[in-house]
Amino acid sequence: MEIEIISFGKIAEFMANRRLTVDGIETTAQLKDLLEKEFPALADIKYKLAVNKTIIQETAELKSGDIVAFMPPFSGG
Amino acid sequence: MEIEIISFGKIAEFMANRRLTVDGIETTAQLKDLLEKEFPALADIKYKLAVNKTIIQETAELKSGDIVAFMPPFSGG
Amino acid sequence: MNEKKIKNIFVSGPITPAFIADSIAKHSAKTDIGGHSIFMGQVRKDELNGKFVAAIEYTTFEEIALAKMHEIREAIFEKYPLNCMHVHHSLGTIKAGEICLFVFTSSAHRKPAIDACTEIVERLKAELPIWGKELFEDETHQWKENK
Amino acid sequence: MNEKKIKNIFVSGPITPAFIADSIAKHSAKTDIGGHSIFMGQVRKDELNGKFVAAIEYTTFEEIALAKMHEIREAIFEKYPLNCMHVHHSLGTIKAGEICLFVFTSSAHRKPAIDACTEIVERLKAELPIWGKELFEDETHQWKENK
Repeated sequence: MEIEIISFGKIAEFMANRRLTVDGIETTAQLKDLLEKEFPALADIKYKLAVNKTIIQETAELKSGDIVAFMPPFSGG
Repeated sequence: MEIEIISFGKIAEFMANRRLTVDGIETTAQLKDLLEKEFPALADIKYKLAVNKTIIQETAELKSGDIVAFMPPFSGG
Repeated sequence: MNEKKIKNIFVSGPITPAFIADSIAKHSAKTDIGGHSIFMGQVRKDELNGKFVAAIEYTTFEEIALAKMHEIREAIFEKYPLNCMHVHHSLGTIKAGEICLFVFTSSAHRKPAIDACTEIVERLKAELPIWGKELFEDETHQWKENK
Repeated sequence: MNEKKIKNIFVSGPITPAFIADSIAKHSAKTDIGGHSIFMGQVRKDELNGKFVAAIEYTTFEEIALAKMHEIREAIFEKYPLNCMHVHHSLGTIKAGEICLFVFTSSAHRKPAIDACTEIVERLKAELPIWGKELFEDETHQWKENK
């Protein structure tokens, strides 16, 4: 299936937005594992995920066409 | 002895500033009693006193020339 | 108490948005400030038995008020790591909708600015000899009391 | 959630004192307001190893930020008896000394305005996907993190 990855802040510095065609990836937890292997810097950041513009707190199921956002710690204000 | 009385807010509406020549008045408590008899409306107000520009919490001794301020509840801000 | 340090907090008439803007703008050179907290009191058009408050006329016992405010200022600077603190209170007739109190605190981080601002407002209302006479549209009045 | 109600809190560039003054002035017609509380965030010229922050560049995930702010707004109006609530946050490059956040609450009495303003600032900093990139004078940078 195809997943769109978007990233922000310092994550965007090493992991650009991209479309991934992945097999055997069914959850956000699996997606995180995959990307943390490809981008070791990601593993050092306490980031949050949003799936299709909604922030998720727990692991979520993924389906083809989903947009997953990788968001480093917020620093507004 | 001579005491100067100054008043503020709603107290000033019925008890104007004045100089009093009083005998047998030695404390602010006695002065209050005297003025509450002359101005019964004063007794209905939770007022504070200042002697010579310092707010007092307890009864204070008076001496000739003192300025005593009668201040109704504050309502600044 | 150092008499020279006593600031006059009183202004004649309402505090204008332009005055507030000017006060804010003056802080842009103070680049160690990270947070500003402001409280403004505005005269309410309260209703009493069908009559509306048109304005509040403020008077004070100025010498006591300024000495007390000086005391509060020292205590607040002692308690909070503030960069700046400004307090302005109107005297005279302030119409409904106009601003009669402006408290402005600044610090490196938000919490001291916010906490100091709140504490100044509380203490000012409780401790400063200032009186507000609510003037109704029909020229009657009643004396305001802080709760 | 009613899409039409979602307000845009983002402004490009710094929030100016004139903008703030204009916002304050607009409330003079709302004569049931007695207290206004304002919080402003200002960019600090922080030092790191002898280098100084010249500016912060703010970016956001706008759709999530606005939906989250809408949620916060609804919760705050539910919790406090407010007359008004305004929130503005800068995007883009904001220089040290400039204002990047403006939160403004108004109510009949001071306490709800003050408490709501503080809570909005806390929630905004914790929950809105906004990122600040601190730009040093030598063109290096570091990413800000809220505590």
